[in-house]
Amino acid sequence: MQLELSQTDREFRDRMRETFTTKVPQEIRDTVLEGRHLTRDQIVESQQALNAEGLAVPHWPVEWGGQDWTDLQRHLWHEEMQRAGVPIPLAFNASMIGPVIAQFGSEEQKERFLAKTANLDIWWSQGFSEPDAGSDLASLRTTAVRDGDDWVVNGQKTWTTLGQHGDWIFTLVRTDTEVKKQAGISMLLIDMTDPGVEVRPIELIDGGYEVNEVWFSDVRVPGDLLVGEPGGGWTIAKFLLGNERVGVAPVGATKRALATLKTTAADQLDDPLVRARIAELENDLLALELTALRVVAHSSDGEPHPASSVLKLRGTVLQQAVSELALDLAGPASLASRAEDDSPQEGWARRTAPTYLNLRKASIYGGSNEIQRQIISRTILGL
Amino acid sequence: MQLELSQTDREFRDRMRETFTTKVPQEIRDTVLEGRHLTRDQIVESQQALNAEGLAVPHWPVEWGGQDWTDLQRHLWHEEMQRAGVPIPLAFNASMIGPVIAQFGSEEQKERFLAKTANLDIWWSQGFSEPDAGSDLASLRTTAVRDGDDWVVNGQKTWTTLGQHGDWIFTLVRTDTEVKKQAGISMLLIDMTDPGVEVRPIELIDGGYEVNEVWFSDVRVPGDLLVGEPGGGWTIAKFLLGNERVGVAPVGATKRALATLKTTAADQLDDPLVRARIAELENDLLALELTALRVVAHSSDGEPHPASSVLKLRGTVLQQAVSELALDLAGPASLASRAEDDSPQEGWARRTAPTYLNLRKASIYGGSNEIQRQIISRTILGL
Amino acid sequence: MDFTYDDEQQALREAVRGLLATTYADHETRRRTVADEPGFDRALWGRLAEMGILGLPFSEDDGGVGAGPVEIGIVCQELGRVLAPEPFLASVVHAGGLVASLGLAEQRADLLGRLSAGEVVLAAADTSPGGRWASRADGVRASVSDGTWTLDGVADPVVGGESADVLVVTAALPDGGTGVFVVAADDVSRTGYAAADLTRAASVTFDGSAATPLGEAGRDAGPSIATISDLTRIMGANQALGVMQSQVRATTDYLKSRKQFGVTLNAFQALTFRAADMYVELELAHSMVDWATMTIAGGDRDVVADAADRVGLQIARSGRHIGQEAIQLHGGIGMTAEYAVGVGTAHLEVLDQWLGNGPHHLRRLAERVTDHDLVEAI
Amino acid sequence: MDFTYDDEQQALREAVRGLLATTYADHETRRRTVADEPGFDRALWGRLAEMGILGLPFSEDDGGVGAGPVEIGIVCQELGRVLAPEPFLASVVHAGGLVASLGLAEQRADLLGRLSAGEVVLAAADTSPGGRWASRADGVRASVSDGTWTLDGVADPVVGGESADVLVVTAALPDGGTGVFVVAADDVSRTGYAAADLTRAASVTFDGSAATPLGEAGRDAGPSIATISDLTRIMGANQALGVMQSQVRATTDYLKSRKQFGVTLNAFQALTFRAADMYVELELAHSMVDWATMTIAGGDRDVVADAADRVGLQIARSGRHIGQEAIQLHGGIGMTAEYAVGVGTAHLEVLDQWLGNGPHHLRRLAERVTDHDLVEAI
Repeated sequence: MQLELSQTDREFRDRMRETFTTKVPQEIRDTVLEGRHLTRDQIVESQQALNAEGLAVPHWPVEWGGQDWTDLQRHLWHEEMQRAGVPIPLAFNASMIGPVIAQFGSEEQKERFLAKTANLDIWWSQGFSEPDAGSDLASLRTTAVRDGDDWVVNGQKTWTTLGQHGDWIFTLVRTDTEVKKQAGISMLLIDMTDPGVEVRPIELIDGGYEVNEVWFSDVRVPGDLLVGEPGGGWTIAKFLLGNERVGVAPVGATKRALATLKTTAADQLDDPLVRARIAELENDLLALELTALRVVAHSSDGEPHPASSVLKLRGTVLQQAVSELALDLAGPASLASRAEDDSPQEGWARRTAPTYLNLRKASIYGGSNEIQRQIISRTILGL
Repeated sequence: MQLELSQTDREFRDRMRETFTTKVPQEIRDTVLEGRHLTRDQIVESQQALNAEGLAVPHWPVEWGGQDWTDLQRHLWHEEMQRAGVPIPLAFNASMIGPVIAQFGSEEQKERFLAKTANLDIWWSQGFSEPDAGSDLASLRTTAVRDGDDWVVNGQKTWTTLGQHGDWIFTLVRTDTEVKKQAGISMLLIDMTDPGVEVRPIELIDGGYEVNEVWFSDVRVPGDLLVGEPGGGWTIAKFLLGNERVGVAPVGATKRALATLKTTAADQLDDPLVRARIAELENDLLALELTALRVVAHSSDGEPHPASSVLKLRGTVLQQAVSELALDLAGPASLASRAEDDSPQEGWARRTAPTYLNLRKASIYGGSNEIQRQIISRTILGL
Repeated sequence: MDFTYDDEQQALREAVRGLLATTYADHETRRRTVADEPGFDRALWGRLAEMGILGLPFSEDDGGVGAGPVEIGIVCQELGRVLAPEPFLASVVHAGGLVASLGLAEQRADLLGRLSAGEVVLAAADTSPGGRWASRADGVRASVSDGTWTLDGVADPVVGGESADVLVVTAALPDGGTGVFVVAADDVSRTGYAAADLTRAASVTFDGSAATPLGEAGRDAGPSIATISDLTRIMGANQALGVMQSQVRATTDYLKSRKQFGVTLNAFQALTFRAADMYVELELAHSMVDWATMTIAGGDRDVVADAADRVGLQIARSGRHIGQEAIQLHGGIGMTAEYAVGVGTAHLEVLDQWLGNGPHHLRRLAERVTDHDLVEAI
Repeated sequence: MDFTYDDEQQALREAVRGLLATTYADHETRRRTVADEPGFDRALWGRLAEMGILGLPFSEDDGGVGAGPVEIGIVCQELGRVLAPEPFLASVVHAGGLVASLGLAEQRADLLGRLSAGEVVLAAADTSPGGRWASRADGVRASVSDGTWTLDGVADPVVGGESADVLVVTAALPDGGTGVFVVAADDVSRTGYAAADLTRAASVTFDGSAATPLGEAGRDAGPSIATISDLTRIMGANQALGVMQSQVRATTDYLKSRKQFGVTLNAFQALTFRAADMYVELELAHSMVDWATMTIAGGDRDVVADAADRVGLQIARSGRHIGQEAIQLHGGIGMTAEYAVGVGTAHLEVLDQWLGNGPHHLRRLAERVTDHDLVEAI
């Protein structure tokens, strides 16, 4: 056991820190650090800047742009991005469909999609959730029926994050209704400009439009856009959902948000109760970060560590707790949520209520905290 | 809606306050207020003093020593006892077997037992729980087999509170193994001096002996000591467990304990974090007390109000939280738990760790907090 | 001691509930209403005036109905249940309360009469940008010249201020202390905005704005301002209680009807137990709200101030618990603006941050913890 | 950066675990051991000495083994797992740590040599009745006359003090500051007692007791005392981690085996989710304990002091959560002295109240909250 980073890792971290703060535009990073919304263009610009440095998709196979890093290095890369306010490369591209195509895709699919996916030339959306399925993904109803070489897709997806920006969508569809429900699912790649694809943004309680409903009406998809084998979609979905080990919990960003609060709400730090609340959160975040490091240090070869669920569960709770503290520190100024920038209320204070509301999603999306508890009690504790 | 007590109720409360502080010996009340252990004799002396004033079993039928009070008056009686440090009349007598005999017993049983039960001339124990039953009371295994006019009892009970003091024990026994498990249960009254009854005290983690195992080996019980009908035991048990509405949560005692801490640990009240913790608990206790009053005010004619579960659930949580605060205020002095009275550490501080540990039982005994949540979600919310 | 409504109070509740149901039975109507100017339903406001609701707290001499705090609390609870955006709390309870407490007879008759009749909407401007629940004004200064008063400075947030006709403004007096002034909305510049729950507020700038002292000119009104804030806090807690009741009901209904993995969600014990915990918080909050509301009738300022802190802390705790769990147990649908539950969570936060949040009330209670032995409920 | 044990550390853990299992595999043995004098197993203590465990922290020159903090932490974790009452923490880590830090070479060689060999048991007397984790002594005063030192006053609780042969005592120096003295147990009067977890402590009265200054006479040892307390806090956290690991395992096993209503308890989702939350707390505590232990090697006093507060707060929170839930999920059996789980809960509290409880560490961290921007883990 030893606390210090090796010389190599220290240099690695310094290089990350340097690159992130010099290659990604300050304005984009300020937007992230201040908790404002990024435009599509900013997200693309940032990812392309990273990709130019080889830092957009380091966990991909080397031949498709990946770096042969250790898990610790990936962790440092991820943490340093958050510290510097660099937008994390679009998860749908970098963490989801990219690795899936690299693992399950045909050579043709790899050639066609991977480079553009890394560079965010294609913006991918995720078409998994459905209105009546919720956490029960396997009960999905969107169908793809074989017609010649093509598949004809009908159905509805929902909670498609940033789907309004999407060029392509990777979907789970039911290609066989005769077999056990998991076995009848396949993954299709669908061009969102195809006739019959319709996207409707859903307004969330913070006033933002982050998720969408996506309808498919007789959408005709060429057969070569099915990933892997027909009926292999469930395996891919499990691969994809289990693929997270590094960066499960947004520790760096939450630490940064808490530290920033100490500056923005400095006038309230005379209050011992405020100080105690911050101290408690700092400690909880430290414990979480150290746990992330332990997971990284223990992980072996691509197998997801079950403690990932611990990171997700506690990480979202702390992210939410910091947003509650921010709201309480803002007080009445937080009412000016939707005031324009000429408001006499400070920007950080105005953003606290929408941020608080928005982050309620953190414990719901991507495997709710109930699902995480289920995983811990079953997989780890054997209950 | 109106906050003030009526003139009648105010006078009632004053009378209670006066009686409790003049008729029950100061030494007994100090023992309670300081959280020390009462002897059997003290408990008997106190209850007999109350009974002499007609205040031991006010909720019984008037002909057996009860008072025709409103629920509010019973609430005030109960709260004032706790404030004054008067031991609550022994629950097994006053709240359990007394009302059961009055409701289900034969005239002969009433004549034989009720007056002595009210006056604690007979100390009753409760024989319900069994080692393998836990919260699943209906699966009890102690059997009573008919032999002539008698019942012959074999089996084991556990968690029999203060059973080491008991003269008689009211037990649930299986008198019929052929029927549905609830339907085969009867209630028997058993003289604990009968041959074949054996009591073994169980040491708890605070070092005290509050609960016991009780064995029955071929104990011969006369047939006239069965309460109600054979097979009627489950109905009686439900009556008994649902009989609580007033005094479910020990609000008064917890309030008293918290207020006392402000004096005993006065030197730590400069700390804003300590003050905040006390303020939070005081508020929670106020909300609980007001809820108890609402339950009292709404209750109609003997029907248990489902919100009793709210009182039990939150009442135990707060009781435990106050004990945690006390322990934290005691600090290193709390290590002297089992030191003698000549210890240089203050008595209140020495008692904090045993009290903390002992009160863990509050959320387990008498319907665990999990059972209370079950009752709320099913009975009140219909889930 | 009695925690039940009498027949008249029951009837009032049914009447208000019925009226609000005609407009807000469906959350979509609320959504459309807040999206348009003025952010509430003027027709409904008029019907509330006709029913006497807008004059409920004011004496008959002042053009009101002279009802008690319990009745006002009932109205607030019903407004909360449907997340009604009508500015009853801001206009009638808060601004109207200041007028009733401080105004001269003719001021009361004029302003409260017209307010009760639904002819004017008032708003209280008592918070400076960055300010935190102070009864001492520091964002707006009053000046007097030849007996004419003018105001300068900024108040923000002014809840309901975007569409108010008349502002009731707290301002620092030239010789110290805080005065309260009546200012016509035409004499200020204001920028309206929506809060997170889509109710409206405004930033109001006074630039030599003509002002009429409420009551005796130049006299410090600090204590009265504080008491009206406390009353508003308690009524805001009533409104929050209504929100929480709806959230618990909606969550319970959802658990009974929503299917996952082939069964309804109430088959999952972990979820039903959490619903039970929500119910516990709701009942505790309910008790505290009823109690705080009843303390008002006693007329003791200190008692009411204490009750406001206590109910404020309780509502902050229960509101966060219920508001967060309501969304969590609903899952994704709870996050959407189309669904009332998540908007209710926003409304709970807006009420707290406007009227006094948990840490604020806790701090005040902590300061007083050695002033008493036991906290006496009755 | 590495959170794993090397082979030697693994071997140490297995060896200690194996040895302890011979004595405390069954809780009943622990129960009998603490009921008798001296409250621990002298034979086991001797075997620990033979294995070199009692000399683990001390340099070879001082008769020890010269192992690092990770090794000491491993021993503490294993002791915690079986609730071993042997005074390793009090005698070796705390009292021995003071001697190692402050003693002259001959004092170290003598006391630590005999301690390592299992020939003497030490105890640190550093707390006055009612005192709270202060590195400045106020209960015992040192006087010097003709170069001879004597002590007067009371120390309580002195953990392990009932059966110690030699006391290491902090005392107020005549000219200010705090000195540390070695006192033979024969020269004091003491009253032993059991703490809530049935480990032993004592109240010790000094009445002109002959005392030998540890290290240079009359010099203020405050900073060293504080650092040794911090080290002991961190090792106490290791011991608590061992307790928590056992509690989580026992609870999980119980849920799998105990039947109620015809099924094993793990059929109840509300219970399994609570077990999951216990596991989360355990993992977080584990991370913090490993980290705090590793900070010691750096040798920076301030870093170690910070780590002690951080791990102290974490252990206080996780320990209460796990200790309380372990009893609750066991039900009645968890309340009994016959069963290890409830006794573990007592042990967790004794460790915290002895070495620094949650509010204490939180207060210290809160004071420092503006001294840094981010908390850096590495």
